[in-house]
Amino acid sequence: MAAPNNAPTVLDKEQIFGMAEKEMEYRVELFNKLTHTCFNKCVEKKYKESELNMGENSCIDRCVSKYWHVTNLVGQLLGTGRPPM
Amino acid sequence: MAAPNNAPTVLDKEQIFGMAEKEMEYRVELFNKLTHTCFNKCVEKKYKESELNMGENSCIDRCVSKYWHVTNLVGQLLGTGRPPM
Amino acid sequence: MAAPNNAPTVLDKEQIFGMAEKEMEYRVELFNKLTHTCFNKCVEKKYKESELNMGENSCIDRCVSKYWHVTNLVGQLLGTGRPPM
Amino acid sequence: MEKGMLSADLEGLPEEDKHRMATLIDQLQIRDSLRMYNSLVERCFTDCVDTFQRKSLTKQEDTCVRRCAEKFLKHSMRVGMRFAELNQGAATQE
Amino acid sequence: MEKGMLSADLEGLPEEDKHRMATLIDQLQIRDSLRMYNSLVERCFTDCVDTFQRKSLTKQEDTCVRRCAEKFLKHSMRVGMRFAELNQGAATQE
Amino acid sequence: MEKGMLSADLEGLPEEDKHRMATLIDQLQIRDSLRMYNSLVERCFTDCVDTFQRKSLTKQEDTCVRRCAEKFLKHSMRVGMRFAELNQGAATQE
Repeated sequence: MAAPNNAPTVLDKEQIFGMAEKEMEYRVELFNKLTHTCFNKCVEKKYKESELNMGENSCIDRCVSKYWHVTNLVGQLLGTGRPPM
Repeated sequence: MAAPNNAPTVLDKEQIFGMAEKEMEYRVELFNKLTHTCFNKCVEKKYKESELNMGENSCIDRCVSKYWHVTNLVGQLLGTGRPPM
Repeated sequence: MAAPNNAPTVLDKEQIFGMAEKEMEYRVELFNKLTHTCFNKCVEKKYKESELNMGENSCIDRCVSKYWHVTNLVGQLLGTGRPPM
Repeated sequence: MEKGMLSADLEGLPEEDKHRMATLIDQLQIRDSLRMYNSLVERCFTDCVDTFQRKSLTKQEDTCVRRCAEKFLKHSMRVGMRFAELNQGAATQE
Repeated sequence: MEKGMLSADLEGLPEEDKHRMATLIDQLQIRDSLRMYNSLVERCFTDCVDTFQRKSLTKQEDTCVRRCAEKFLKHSMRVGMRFAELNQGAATQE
Repeated sequence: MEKGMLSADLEGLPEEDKHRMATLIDQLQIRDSLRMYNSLVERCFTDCVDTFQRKSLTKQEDTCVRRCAEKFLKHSMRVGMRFAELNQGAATQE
């Protein structure tokens, strides 16, 4: 067991690591949701070929951009004042 | 490394904290699933306005109540004997 | 705080436990996704009875088998070289 | 977050552990609010954005997202209130 | 939960670590069963409840939820058996 | 994974903590890639497999799964690039 006077420091460090972990989890989840959502919106699901065609590519670019705008817009509405992406 | 005679105590404490964490995660997940499910069942997705109307509000109240009943019913069927909500 | 010469050992152990945890989480998630996907593909949702009928049972067996094939196929394509299931 | 069923076991714990428990609760709430944020964005994007001719939101999409987010938050608060009442009721019944 | 690919690395660990590993497995199983419970409720609610004229379940909804839960559990057990067989087969092939 | 908003707080940490942070990042990346793998399998299975007359994949299903996985990976890389550009832009704007 750590000496009592060390305990707060250890806990604060735990808090920093815990926060960093949540922050990274958040970004990973954001990226995953974005990826799946834009795949659903832009990519043809018959899988007639394994390449993305030009229409799909430009749809993906715009989809990512719009998702970014929505993320910022919702962030403003929630008034978090933190960079959400 | 902790002295061997301390180890069980530390582990037991880990178990208590671990259990508490799972318990809270469970409640958060229950609340989230309930929220999303009742939104899907009750709220009009055209978003013609930002207010919930009277029909939506009473649907939400009943939806939460029914979700609660289903949670208890499934808990009984699983025979967990624990308060599931 | 642990003495400096102990630190690497403790961290390596953390890594082993962390890896084991991820590995188990992965298998649980695989099993859960498989279960939900095959339920969606094979089971009639009107719930006219609580038994699985013969058609549903054989559909489930084949669904699990095919899911296993897809898991291995995608594993090969990703070139992970690890047993994915 | 309301009293969990484990809270009884924690009453007797020393200060240090109570502090740790509070930290745990804080961190779960942070994680939860970040997840809520992510799923709100996903929902409103999915429901409101369907044209990909340009890189920024159309006026219509912007309005739709604002209403969607507002409506979802109001919904979520109402669910929270009803949920708390049911938990309250269940706790006093025991 | 079956033998993970890391189990070999754990053979040599002292008692204390084996105990810790057992605790980890227990906790993942608890988390897993709570998640299963949550998703079973969500599924049967979504499939069976569609009227919101009153606060309690109709007789029909009640029956539907019971069958849904029972059917899902049977399904889940069958999948578990097939899954174990495939893992077994893969393990002996290596 | 790009610089998180907490990175400033970590600059002053001793070596041991930096090592721990690196371990944390590694483990989240492992978890993330395993989840991505799981969701890729689920998606391609759901989109491509719809007949259950036999236990192995038909030629058509096999081809469909290969294309689906390849397409999703290309998509995912493209999204990653665009995502990084937007983060870059946001970081320099501040």
